[in-house]
Amino acid sequence: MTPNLHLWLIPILPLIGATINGVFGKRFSRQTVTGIAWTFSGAAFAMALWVVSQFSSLVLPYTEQLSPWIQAGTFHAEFGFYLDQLTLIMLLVVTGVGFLIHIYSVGYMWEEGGFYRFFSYLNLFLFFMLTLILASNYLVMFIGWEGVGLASYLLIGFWFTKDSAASAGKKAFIVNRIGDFGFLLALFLIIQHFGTLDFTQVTSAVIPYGIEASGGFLTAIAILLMVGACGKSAQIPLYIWLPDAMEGPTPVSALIHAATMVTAGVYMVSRSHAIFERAPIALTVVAIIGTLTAFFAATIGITQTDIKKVLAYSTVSQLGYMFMACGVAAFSAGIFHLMTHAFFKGLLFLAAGSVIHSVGGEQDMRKMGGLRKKIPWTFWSMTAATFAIAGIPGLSGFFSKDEILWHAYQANWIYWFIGVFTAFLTAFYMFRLWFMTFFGEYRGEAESGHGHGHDAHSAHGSHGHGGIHESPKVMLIPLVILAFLSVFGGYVGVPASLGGSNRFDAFLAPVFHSTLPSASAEQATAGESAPPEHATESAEPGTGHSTELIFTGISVCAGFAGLFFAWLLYHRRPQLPQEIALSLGGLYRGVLHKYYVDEIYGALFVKPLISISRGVFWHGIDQHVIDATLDDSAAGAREISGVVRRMQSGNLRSYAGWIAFGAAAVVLYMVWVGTR
Amino acid sequence: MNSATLDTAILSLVTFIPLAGGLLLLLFPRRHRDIRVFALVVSLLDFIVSLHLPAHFDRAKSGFQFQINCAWITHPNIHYHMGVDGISLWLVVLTTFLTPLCVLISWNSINDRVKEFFILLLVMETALIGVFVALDLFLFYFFWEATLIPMALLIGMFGHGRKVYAAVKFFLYTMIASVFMLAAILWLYAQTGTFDFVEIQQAIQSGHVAHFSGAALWLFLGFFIAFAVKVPLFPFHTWLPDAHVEAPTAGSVLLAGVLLKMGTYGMLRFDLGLFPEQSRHNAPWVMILALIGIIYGALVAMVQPNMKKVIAYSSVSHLGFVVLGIFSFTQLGLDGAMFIMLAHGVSTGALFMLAGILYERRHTYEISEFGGLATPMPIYSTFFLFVVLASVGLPLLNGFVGEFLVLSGAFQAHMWYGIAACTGVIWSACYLLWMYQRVFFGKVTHDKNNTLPDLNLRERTALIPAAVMALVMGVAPFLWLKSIDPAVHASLASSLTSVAQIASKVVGR
Amino acid sequence: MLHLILFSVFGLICVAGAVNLLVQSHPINSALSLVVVMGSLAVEYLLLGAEFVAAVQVIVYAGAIMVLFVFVIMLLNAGAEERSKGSIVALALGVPGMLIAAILIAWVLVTHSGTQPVALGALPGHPKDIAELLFHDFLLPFEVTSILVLIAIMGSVVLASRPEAIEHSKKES
Amino acid sequence: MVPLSYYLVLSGILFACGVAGFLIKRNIITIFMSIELMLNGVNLSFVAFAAQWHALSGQVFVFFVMVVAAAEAAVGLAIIIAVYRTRATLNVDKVDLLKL
Amino acid sequence: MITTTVAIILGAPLAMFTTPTASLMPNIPHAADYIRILPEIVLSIFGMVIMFVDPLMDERKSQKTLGSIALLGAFAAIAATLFQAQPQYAGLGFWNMVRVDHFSIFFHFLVAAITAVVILTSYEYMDVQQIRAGEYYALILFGAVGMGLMSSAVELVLIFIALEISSISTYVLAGFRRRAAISSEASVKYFLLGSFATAFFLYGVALMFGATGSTSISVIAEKLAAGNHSLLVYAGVALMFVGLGFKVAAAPFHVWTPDVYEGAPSPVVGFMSTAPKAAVFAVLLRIIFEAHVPGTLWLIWVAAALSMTIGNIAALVQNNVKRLLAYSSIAHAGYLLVAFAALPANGIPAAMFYTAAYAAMNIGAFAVVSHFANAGERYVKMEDYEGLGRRSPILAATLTIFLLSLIGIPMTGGFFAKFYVFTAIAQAHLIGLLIIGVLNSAIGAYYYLRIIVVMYMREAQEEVPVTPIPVGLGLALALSLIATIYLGIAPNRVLTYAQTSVSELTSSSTPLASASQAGSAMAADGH
Repeated sequence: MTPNLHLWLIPILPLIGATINGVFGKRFSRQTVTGIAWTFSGAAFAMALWVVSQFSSLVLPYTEQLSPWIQAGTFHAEFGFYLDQLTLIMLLVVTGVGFLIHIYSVGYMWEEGGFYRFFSYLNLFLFFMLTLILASNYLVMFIGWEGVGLASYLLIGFWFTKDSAASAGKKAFIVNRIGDFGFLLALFLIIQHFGTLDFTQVTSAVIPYGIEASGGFLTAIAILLMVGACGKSAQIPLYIWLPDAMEGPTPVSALIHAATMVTAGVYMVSRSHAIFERAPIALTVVAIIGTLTAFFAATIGITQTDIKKVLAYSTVSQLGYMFMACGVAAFSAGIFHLMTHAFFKGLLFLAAGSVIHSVGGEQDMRKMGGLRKKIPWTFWSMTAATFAIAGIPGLSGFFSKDEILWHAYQANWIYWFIGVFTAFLTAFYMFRLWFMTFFGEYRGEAESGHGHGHDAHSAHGSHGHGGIHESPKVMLIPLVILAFLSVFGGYVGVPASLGGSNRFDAFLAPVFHSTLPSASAEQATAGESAPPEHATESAEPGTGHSTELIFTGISVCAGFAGLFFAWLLYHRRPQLPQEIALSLGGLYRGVLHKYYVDEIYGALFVKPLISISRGVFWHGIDQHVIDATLDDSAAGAREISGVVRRMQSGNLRSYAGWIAFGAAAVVLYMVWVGTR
Repeated sequence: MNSATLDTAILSLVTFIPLAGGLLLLLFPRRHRDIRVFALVVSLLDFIVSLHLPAHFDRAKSGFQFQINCAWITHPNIHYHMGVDGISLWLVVLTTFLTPLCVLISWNSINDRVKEFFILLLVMETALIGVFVALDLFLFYFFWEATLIPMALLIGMFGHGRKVYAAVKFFLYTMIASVFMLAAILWLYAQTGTFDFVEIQQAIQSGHVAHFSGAALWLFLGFFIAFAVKVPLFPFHTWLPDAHVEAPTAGSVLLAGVLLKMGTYGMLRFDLGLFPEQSRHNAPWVMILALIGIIYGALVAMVQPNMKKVIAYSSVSHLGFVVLGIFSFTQLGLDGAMFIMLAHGVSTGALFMLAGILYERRHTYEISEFGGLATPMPIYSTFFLFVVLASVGLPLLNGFVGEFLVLSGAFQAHMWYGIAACTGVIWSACYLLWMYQRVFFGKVTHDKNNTLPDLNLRERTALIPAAVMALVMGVAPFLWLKSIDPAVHASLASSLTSVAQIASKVVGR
Repeated sequence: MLHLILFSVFGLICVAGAVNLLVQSHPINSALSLVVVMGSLAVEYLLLGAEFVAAVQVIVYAGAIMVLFVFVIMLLNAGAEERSKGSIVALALGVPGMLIAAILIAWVLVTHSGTQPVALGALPGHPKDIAELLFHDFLLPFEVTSILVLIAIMGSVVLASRPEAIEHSKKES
Repeated sequence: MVPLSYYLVLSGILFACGVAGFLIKRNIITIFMSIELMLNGVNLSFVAFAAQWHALSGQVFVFFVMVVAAAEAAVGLAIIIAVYRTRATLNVDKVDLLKL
Repeated sequence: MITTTVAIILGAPLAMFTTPTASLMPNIPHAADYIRILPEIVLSIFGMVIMFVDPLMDERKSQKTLGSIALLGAFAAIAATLFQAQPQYAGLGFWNMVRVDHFSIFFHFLVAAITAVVILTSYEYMDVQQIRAGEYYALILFGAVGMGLMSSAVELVLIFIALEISSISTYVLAGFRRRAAISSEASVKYFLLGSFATAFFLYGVALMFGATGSTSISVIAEKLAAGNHSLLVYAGVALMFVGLGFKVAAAPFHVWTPDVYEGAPSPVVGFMSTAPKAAVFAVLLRIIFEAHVPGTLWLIWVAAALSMTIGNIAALVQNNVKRLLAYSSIAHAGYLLVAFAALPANGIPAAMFYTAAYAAMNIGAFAVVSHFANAGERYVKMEDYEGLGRRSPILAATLTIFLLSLIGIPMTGGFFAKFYVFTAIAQAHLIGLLIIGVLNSAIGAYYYLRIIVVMYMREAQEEVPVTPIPVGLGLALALSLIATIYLGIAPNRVLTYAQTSVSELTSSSTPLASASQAGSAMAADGH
């Protein structure tokens, strides 16, 4: 007998918080606002923990239908919540990291105007994010899906007086909408074929279908879902919004654009793994997109000088890893990386925020340096995170990334190769950041850390107790906790090859156990598509482990290589980068300008669209065709009227003429009728 | 009185209370305050009375309810036949719901010829309700035409800018279109000897109408053109922006909120109800027009320099969704279409109210005149954002449900139409958010805007109901769908059967 | 035979008078030619036997009415009508129309009137018979004509009497 | 024996002449006279038809027509005088203040 | 000669009492016969009373008194009509000259009512325009006599005389503003063209007489029913149609209308655009539906289409309100003729209802115009109406309602009128005419709307004085307003009443049968 979990409370609590803060926050003191925000986000976290505590007595998957939502004809969707291992992990990550970031933000945003607004938005985000992951059907998931988009729109545009921020928010929302377009179409297809959107029902409905080697409606669904995921998780070609999203306050970047929201795509894809497994083509697409994104984002990350931009691109590329994992049907690996990434990338952002905070809003790494001494706590936590993401053995990032690469190799070595190279790049730009920020001499204007980055707002507070200073406790505690997690978080999933038992994988197994009938599983392995993992596990362990170890080694080397080059270029010979840049010339500039993707999009879609709408549709068709026709016909009527009036010449005899003529006509007609 | 008599009388009450109020206003002295208060009271009263309908509406039954059917004119055989089913029920309530808000919103914005204004408003309400409850084709046409004059006068007398042009354009455009419907109605009467919708429907379905097969297409078109102009469907839409831009706020609210729905309601009730076969035959090009409306409207809305025009063109786009849903002939599509009608009524009505509030303060709708308003008027901007999101179609708000249903319906009917229409999701986000950004975000560019007062109590009381309604409709749409669904199902089914019967007759011949 | 001769002689006079009315440019001549027409018509009536009608024709028409005309012409001393821009419509539409209609009707009358030849004085209209009709069957029209005449008198009194001032300008055109 | 149709045709000719006069004459009085001409034509056909049907009523009608003609003459000439007062002309082509 | 002079001298008394002249005659008319022309008698009495009183009073003061007398007369006529309506008086009178039936009652009532309203309208107009009231009112009343007779006469010659009475009175009335050149011009144009058309009508009558040997409609009906379709009949019908078409201003015989309406005094226009038209339409109804004259369908079809189109199109750019209303009246004549193309069962009531509704709204409109036109009819242009909505809200609102009714907006008589007409034509399956009709009604909306727009949506450039609404006009407006609204909300009674006359006109009921015998007797007693 499973206890009633009242899952619905988990999202609702933050919503309540959001509402209270949103409506009355203006009148509250900052303390009260903080209290409310913490209480409700914490309560959600507590609920999550309680759910975990109930885990032993749970029969998963556990669903609860709250109330009906849409009922039309045979179609109906309820407000339903769904809990399984996957959900549980996401739940913990979201509520946990979310709560931490709530704590952190208090410190970070303390001096800001619209304090209450911020926390109301943050709570709102939690509500939607939790709805997303707790949803029991695609439609409720879509609520969260759109909702987090809204939240990020609001938070990115938090400093709405800055046009860049406002535009960034809008851009994020609209790009996401493009993704949602795909998502919706996928939903329509699902409805059309299965008549329902409920996860369990869809899955069970999918079961009978075999693998669509040559594509089919499942493939279509899968690809469309992927389009949605691309939007939300910033994959090629829709990643463009994420870097701009850094306009938002740093905690927001940490929570939404690193730890949680952007991973929704991964979550959604693995949630629909049953469909993807049957659509090899779609899987390939996912894998390719993931790989390419990982690589390109990394390359761009190298050249960025804005600390947050670097992290943003690294996020994109890490997400790329996750999709690579999904693409090779290693969903649990993807989720694993998702989790660890949540830890260390969240930490990176928070730390970066702390740095920015400490230097009074400066974000350009070239104006930093030598902060190691000044802000030790930040430095050490940052270090931990950097090593984690760089895949230095023993830290969380290492395990997850390694597992992904291993699965990637099993699918196709090219994925693996690019993956490893990307790992190298990752390590390189991360250490570059690390070195540029914390080592060498301080390059910012002395003692006055009041730059003009958009976090300048926070500067107003910080120069009260001027100079470069460590951030307050309330900001450091989350750092420490997250540092701990990013160091040790990986040990839940130590792969068998390293003597672990990959408990994480085992834990998720019930979710991701292949839904394919074994026969088609054979085809799957036979086909160039990714094999469902239990097949690979079963492949004779001995050799499997040895080879896996080799590859592990290679990736580790890549990590250290990155460290080395970064040290070489940015610590030992700081002038070298410019020279390289010059020698590379065009290529460098291309990378620096993010391959001009935004410009290309602008030239290809945005500008033409607007000019066509204005020139052709509005002025052209609306005004010069339709309205013109109307007005002309009106004028024509007046013309005719003028002509008809000529009949009234005013001359009596002409009137008589008309009458006589008419009489003649009448007589003629009547006589004709008579003679017939 | 006991509920039975009330049930028969209720529709007449709901319909004519506003008219009675208007006539009483005639006798009022020209003291503005009293007039306003009285108008508010009347409209509220009507709203409360109208709540009787959903309260006592039997959702199990699909037919017409609260019917009243008595001979009005013996020859030609015209009946005073009213009744509502799940389709018209909510449109009536929508009307009565919006009117008090209109009264509130025009409280201060109308200071000249106040009496005339509110009389026209109330008369307007009566006519609108009448359109939705009339089951006698004559009665329907009666109210249909009756809506023209009050609206034209509201625009022409209380509008601004090229108000005369707008009013005359609106009047003639819709008038010319609707005479075709008159011709069709008269033809039907000549053949069947009755104006009663139900009887004519039965006559057509049982094939008792002489020369029907030959004339059906023309009849369909006759009705369709009238409705298409009202909706307005793509090539006929140009009157809408002009009318909206020049109209006073209340006018725009009723125009967008209810008047346009007359067209879609007509399509649903009469085109589908009477000429299912023709409707199905012509569905493809109608849907294409609807598609053009959706995308075209959105794109044009995107580049408008004028708030109200943006909203107006967005209406073109949204109504396109409705038509698409109706002519998808799927349960989902029709449900969705109905739901969009209601949702659009609420959210676009609210949008126009908000625009009007801004106009009261700055006397312009030019977007370029604004910018950074979020700083001086946070509450206002919050409301605005909320409504914008509602009409963008954010889940949990009213816009989403209908859009989703319509799209999936259209998708099932014709996949590519569905896909094309689905892009509308993107466009709506584009133009609305862009407008929102240009108006509210950034720094305050005009000094005038620095001192703009935020919403006062009256304006909030006008806006909150709309906002709440938007939320409730988004969270609990089943409350509406429960009664819409059977009605739509019935109409679909009947149309199917009649198509089948006609087909069988054709085969029989 | 005699009948035919008389008919054609006076008929010709009649038509001649009518045509003369058209061609004469001075109204007085037209008036006189109209008198001629009326006189010869009276003869035609006689030929048909309607002697009472003929008498009244001569007395009332040629006598009273035409005198009135001549009187007015003299009063306004109307001269020969001057050439002035005519009306295209009248000549382009009216006259042809008139001709067509006339020819048609003439054709109808000749071919389809279903009439037979009549003898001289075919239908003698003695005053007594006429009076009986007039004061019995046609009593009401007869009485009503009095009203007609009454308003005629009244109207002419009103219109002919000289008003105080005359506004020549016509506001609006 | 003369065919009645001759009389009828004569009346028709008179009527036509009247119409023609109305169309081509310019002097209002003359135009009025041509109206009288038309009436005369009608009278002739009345009498003729009376002979045709042996119905004296036809002759009675002529009296009525004459009364009407007299009345019209009285009124018409009065009107003409009034016009002459205001316009000082009898040329219809000049009487065209009212137009369009 | 004797008879004529007797008529001229003793005519008036003769008209009212059974005169000695008549009593000498064998079988004198019964009292019932006089009751069958009671309204006419009453009207003429009052007319003559006015004539007697007028000289006795001072020119300046007399107007009100005379007006009241005339008004009294009009109401007395209404009363007489109602008295006449008792069943026992239904039937033929004066040896098949008049026929009292629902049809005639309807039109008598209409004419009398119109007369009353017009008199009310003219009340202060007399002062403003300095018009001699005595003749004016007398002429209106006598004109009403003619119109009444037209609707009850069933004998072409009587119809002709009645027509002449109404026409001549209106000729004179049109020229009543003798100081205005346009007034006399209107008068002369109306007179000459009118007599021209009348001559055509008369010739038509002659031909009908020649074809059937009788001028009694019932007899003609019988002859035609008996299959006598000689070409004479067609020619006669054609010529009669010309005459009547002219009187109702149907294209292409409408040319006179705008000029005359513009020149004539506004109340008179209100009068002559409604009452004589109604009467002539009554005549047309009798001729077309009672006499069953052949071959008129397409004639009317074309005439209706032309009238509607020309009227509406030409009105679009009119800038003179009176002229505009003239064109609109042409268009409305067109709508009315549409009903004549329909089947009798639907067409007759539709036409009757239309005449009533049109009378109500049009006379109301002209009442407003006449008041607003002010001395010398100075303010009749569009721009004079600018801002009327502010300067005189009541006047503007009333005019608006009349205009809406003319457009055909629901809740006004005009809407139902048009609607019935179109229904009738649809039931006759003349879809083409139906389409033309509805399109026209849409186009026509424009120019009425223009007036409304000018009144409410434009501000006045130069202040046009608006004198307060006097009692008479107020009453007139109230009456026509009530009528318009009543016909718009509860048209049923009027319509059902109109329908009762269908059977009378079409079927040969008992009085008709007797009439036919009498008619044949009359035809016989020539020798």
